[in-house]
Amino acid sequence: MNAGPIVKVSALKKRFGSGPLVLDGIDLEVNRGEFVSFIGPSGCGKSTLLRLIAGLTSASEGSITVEEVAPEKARKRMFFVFQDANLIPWRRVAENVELPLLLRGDDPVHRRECVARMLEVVGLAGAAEKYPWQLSGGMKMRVSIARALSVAPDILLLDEPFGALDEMTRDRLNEDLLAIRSRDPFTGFFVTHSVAEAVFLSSRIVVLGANPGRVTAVIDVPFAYPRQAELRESPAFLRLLATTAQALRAVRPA
Amino acid sequence: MNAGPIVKVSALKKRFGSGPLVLDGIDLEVNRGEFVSFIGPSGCGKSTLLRLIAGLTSASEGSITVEEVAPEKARKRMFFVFQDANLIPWRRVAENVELPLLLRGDDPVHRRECVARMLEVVGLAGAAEKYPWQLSGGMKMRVSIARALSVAPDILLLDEPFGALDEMTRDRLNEDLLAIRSRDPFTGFFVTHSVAEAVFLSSRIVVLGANPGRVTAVIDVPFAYPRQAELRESPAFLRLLATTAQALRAVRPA
Amino acid sequence: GEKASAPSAGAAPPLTKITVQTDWYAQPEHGGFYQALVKGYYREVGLDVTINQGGPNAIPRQKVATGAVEFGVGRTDELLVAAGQGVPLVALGALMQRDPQAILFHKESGIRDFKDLDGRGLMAEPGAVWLKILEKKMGLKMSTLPLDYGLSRFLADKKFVQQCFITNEPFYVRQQGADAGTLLLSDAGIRPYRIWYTSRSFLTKNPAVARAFTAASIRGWRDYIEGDRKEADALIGSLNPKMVPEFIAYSVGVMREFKLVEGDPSKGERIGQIDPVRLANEITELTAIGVLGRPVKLADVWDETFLPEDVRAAAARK
Amino acid sequence: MSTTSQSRLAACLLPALTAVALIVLWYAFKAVFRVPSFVFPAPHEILAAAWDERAVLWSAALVTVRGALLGFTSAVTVGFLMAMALGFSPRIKASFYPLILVLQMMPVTILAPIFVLWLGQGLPSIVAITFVIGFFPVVANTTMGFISVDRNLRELFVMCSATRAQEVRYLRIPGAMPYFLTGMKIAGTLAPIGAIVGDFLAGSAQGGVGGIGYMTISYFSQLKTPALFATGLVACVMGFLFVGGVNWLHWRLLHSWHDSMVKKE
Amino acid sequence: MSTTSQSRLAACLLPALTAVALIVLWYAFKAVFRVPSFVFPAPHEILAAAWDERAVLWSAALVTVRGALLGFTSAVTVGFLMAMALGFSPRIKASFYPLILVLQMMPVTILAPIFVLWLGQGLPSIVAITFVIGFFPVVANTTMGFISVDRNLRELFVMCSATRAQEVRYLRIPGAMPYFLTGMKIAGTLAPIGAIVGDFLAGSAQGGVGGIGYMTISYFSQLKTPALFATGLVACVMGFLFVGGVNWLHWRLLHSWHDSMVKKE
Ligand SMILES: Nc1ncnc2c1ncn2[C@@H]1O[C@H](COP(=O)(O)OP(=O)(O)OP(=O)(O)O)[C@@H](O)[C@H]1O
Ligand SMILES: Nc1ncnc2c1ncn2[C@@H]1O[C@H](COP(=O)(O)OP(=O)(O)OP(=O)(O)O)[C@@H](O)[C@H]1O
Ligand SMILES: [Mg+2]
Ligand SMILES: [Mg+2]
Repeated sequence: MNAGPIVKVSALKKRFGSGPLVLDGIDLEVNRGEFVSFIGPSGCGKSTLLRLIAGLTSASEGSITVEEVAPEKARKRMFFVFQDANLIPWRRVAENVELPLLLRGDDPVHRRECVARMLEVVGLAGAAEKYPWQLSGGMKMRVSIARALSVAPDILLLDEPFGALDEMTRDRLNEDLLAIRSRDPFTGFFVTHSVAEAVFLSSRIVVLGANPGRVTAVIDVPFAYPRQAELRESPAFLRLLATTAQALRAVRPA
Repeated sequence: MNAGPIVKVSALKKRFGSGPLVLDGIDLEVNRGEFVSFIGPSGCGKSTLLRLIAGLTSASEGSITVEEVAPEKARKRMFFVFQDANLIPWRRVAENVELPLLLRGDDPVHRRECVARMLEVVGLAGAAEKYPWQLSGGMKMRVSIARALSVAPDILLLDEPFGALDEMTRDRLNEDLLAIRSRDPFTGFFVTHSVAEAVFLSSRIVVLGANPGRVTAVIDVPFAYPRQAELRESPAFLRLLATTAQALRAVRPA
Repeated sequence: GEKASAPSAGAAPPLTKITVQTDWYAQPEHGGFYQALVKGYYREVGLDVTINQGGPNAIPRQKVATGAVEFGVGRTDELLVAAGQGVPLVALGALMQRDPQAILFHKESGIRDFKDLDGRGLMAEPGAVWLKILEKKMGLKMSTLPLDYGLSRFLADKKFVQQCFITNEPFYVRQQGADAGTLLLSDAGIRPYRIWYTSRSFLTKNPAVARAFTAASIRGWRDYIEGDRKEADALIGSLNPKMVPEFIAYSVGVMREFKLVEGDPSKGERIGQIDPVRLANEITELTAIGVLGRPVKLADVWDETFLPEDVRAAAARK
Repeated sequence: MSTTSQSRLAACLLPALTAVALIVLWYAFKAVFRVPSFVFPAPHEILAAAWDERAVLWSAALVTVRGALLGFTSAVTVGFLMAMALGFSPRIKASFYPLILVLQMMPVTILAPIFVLWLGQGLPSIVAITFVIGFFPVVANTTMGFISVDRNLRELFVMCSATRAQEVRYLRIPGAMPYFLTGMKIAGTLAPIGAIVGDFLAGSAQGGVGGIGYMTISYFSQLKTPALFATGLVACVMGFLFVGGVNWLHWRLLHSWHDSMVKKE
Repeated sequence: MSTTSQSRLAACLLPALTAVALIVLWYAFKAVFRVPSFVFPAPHEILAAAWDERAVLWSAALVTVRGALLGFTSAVTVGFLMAMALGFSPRIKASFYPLILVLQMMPVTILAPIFVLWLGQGLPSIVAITFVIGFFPVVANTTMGFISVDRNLRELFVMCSATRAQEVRYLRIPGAMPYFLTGMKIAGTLAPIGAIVGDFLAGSAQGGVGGIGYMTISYFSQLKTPALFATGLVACVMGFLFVGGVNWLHWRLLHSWHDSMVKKE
């Protein structure tokens, strides 16, 4: 692997069909091991940006490279936690988590272990045999998170993964995410509406403005990893929280 | 109308099929004009409780009455904001919002006005002609909220309506909701994972524990309506916030 | 198709295996072939014959022409039409001098003669040559309904007219009490032979087989009409359960009464015979009404050398 | 932009290429196995026969297309209404579905004489036969569409206190469209066949010229195999018109929202 | 509990009630319009005929059920594989869909003689005809199922770098099941009809007893109308067995997740 940025976005513009610009002139370089959060008003293009990085949609102008190739070519190293849980209705919870491992050909023993471990992490060990329609909203999202984590990708794109969770579960999963990351390092791209979550998790926060989506502020988060739960109470953390909230409030809503 | 509780839940138990108890011994009396929030860990049965009140599922034991009749009979006075946006894929945004008005036979002029006003409230006036698949996650939820508000029901059940929204939009919609409520009073049942939101909006907060779901604490919120944005900075508010967060943290996660 | 073959006897000289495709399910109208089979006439001439029952889609002409079977059963007009389409089939002998095809009607309908059919509806096989002759030569205007092989519409409608075999349908409708009349097509001068035939190429390569089959078939037919039919009828009945004894008796009775198989001896007709003059007339007639795609010569469809001497002589004597 | 026009080109070119390949194979097959034309004619012979018989085929096609169109329309309409009734209540479904199955599974050859007796020979009977052949695919598909409606949307309608009729009109019917259109496509391919069979069982001909079904038997008995195949050609053209119409409707109704049509970007 | 057993009772009782009502209507109709039995027999006459002819009908049914079963199996298998190929790539679809339509829209009456010539009279031809009649509903439905797969799930598979084959196996096939089963149900009702028509057009009255198609002609030409209707009865019984099998499969495959089966609580 080389030392250049793992993801490079330059002069990116995106519109759907002949609609208005959704993203306008995004420039971004992200290095290996970074954890970048995107915050911004609803509809400003956060999901679209993540989907562009994943190669699920193509740029109208400008370029994106992942590991210096087109995103489509680097997809094996990426995984995505979609904004809606995106579970397969005819597969049970465990089977849903297992799917990406099955598709990439992991052996059954490893799959079973991995699935069990990840369901444990998200607190759904007891729901392994349920079908998606039998789950609560938050449980669905947790299955989706377990699925992504079981893949242990180089680049993980998370689109509001914790939005449907209560604060306690959310905080715990935040910490678990960082713990997993310290064992199995990945570069993270993270969309959230919780400023506190963004500050706690990220090495960098990108604030997006709406209509069209563009970068209005980039905030570096200096706290060293591994971060502990106590960080949340530290004055430096609270200060940065305020700064970030300020930057977000400066954005005109969509 | 009489002076008794508008919703009365007593000794309610719920299980799905032959599964374990999801809700166990819920007792609750809610008077006209109250705004009750439910908070609790993911999967503890909040959505199920709301669905029971709406008569979308039936109790296994115990009873629920709405206006002293079975919930199914009182449905004309209720509306529901579902946890997932639940938009109709073949109807445009405006048509989705219009649907309940159309179904209850409102005249077209009134429908059009009402839809336009509500789309304005949720900040989607520009997206009226889009189809659901063209919306961002937060936009979908806002359409769903606009749809519920346009009905102006006596009883409004909201299942995490603002979870997918950024803090600014969320705060604004919180305030809009209270403003609408002061003009068009309704009894509110509200599920949220944001303690701050619960305290800001509610007259009472019910904390649910998990496995099985049961009431672990009930917190009265003494602030008078109408409430303004400034309330959020008041010491009394922050104190209650801490108390509530405390009560929530006391609950064992699901 | 259904293989109706005689039980094999002891160690005889090797038999030549051939197959005959009939144009309908087993019935007395094919009786001579079954008679020859059960009586061992084919075996005597060195043939191991299989009779394929027909049905609505038996397509004997196509099967013979493509070599799927060796011999087919049909009518001369069919053969001429095939020749007109460039399909080389050759008639070998006639199983019936008179065609049993007829018009079936209720006596109440006031039909007495063919010209009374003018302006009526008639259920018949689409594209049938006799239909064209009635239309073009006799100038009858009829609306035709495709044949459905059934009789319930006839029975339900006193004005209904349909094609029939004189040996066949009248039995059932009279059984139901209908006062049905028939007009035999041959009385209108429509006189195809019912024949067996083979392809030109088979004939060139296996003249002896064709000759043997023809002789044994004629023997079978003669025997079926004049001799003991019991075994053959039993075979027919077992192949086609519809063929109960009363019905077979009726059918054979009519065949005898109208001399369908042997024809009129006073005109020199006899079992098996095909008269070149009559066949030539048929060619002329079919050419005139335009059903032959290209000109057909007598020699294309007929080779008298395959008929046994005595039968040929009878025709010449006339 | 360029990819769209490319794919549009492909959509036209590929079937043409397959057709060419098929025709080459056809000739090769005929040559290698020496299949005579009275069994399986070559494409040019079929076209020549179609041209020779154009007057007859044209009037036959007109007769048949009328039956097919009426039969198709009634199959789709009645099938749709029937499915609506079946989807309306499980009781109606329990009461009538077996009956519909019986009607569907009765061989047409048995029903035809009854139709002819009641409706008389000709168009009404042909339409009835076409109807019987085409309506079950519509019923089966539309019913499946009706009962497959998203359970969350059903709850939305419950919350709206929608009447049964409203639920059917605003939820079940539009939701069942993808299924309904598939059933309609099947009915569309069956309609010409139905009309041909109907013509065969209940049609009538004047002066030797009837509908396509009549001509099919007529050419068959005259061993005019190329002309026989030309009737098949006519049947196909008719069928393609029907399916084309259904495809157009599919596009009209679904392109703005359904997964089968919406391009992902 | 009580509602389930109630609804189960209704599911049995209602069709029975409809059947009784129908039979009453049937007799009334016959009495009022004086419809003779050789056109439209009364139910008891049909049953009596079925009993009288039970030996013949039974062996005929055995012949036909073989053709129907083989034709049905091949229609479902080939139809499914074909739909898979069509869903696999838009190019394959553009190339071959028109061809499939042509095969479907060719009247069986034209195809039957070709089958008879190639495959001979009897079972192979009957199976081929049954196949031709039944396979398009499977293809049309399954193809629609394949292309209707949720676009979000498609993206999930893209993110998993799933191969085309994996996408087909783990996403498209299970996702298309509701459509496939509907197609299968239609094919199931068509299979006995196909085998009967096949028997009619290409059958061979094996060993003195043909299939149901042969018996149909035989009874029809003998004016044994009650027995004719008894063949219809046999056809229906056969069809119900097929549809019952498909319904069982439907339940097996979909009851745990699909909206058409999952009871809301
Ligand atoms: N497939 C699409 N076709 C057309 N417009 C689209 C499509 N997907 C998204 N959009 C539009 O692009 C804009 C950005 O959407 P996006 O989903 O990226 O927002 P977001 O920042 O993720 O919002 P949220 O926080 O609500 O999820 C929105 O205006 C949306 O309407
Ligand atoms: N239809 C169903 N069938 C079986 N179990 C169900 C069904 N719906 C919900 N459950 C179970 O009931 C429990 C409560 O679910 P519910 O949706 O009420 O949770 P919730 O409190 O709303 O959670 P969240 O905050 O994650 O939305 C969960 O364990 C869930 O698995
Ligand atoms: Mg988003
Ligand atoms: Mg919930």
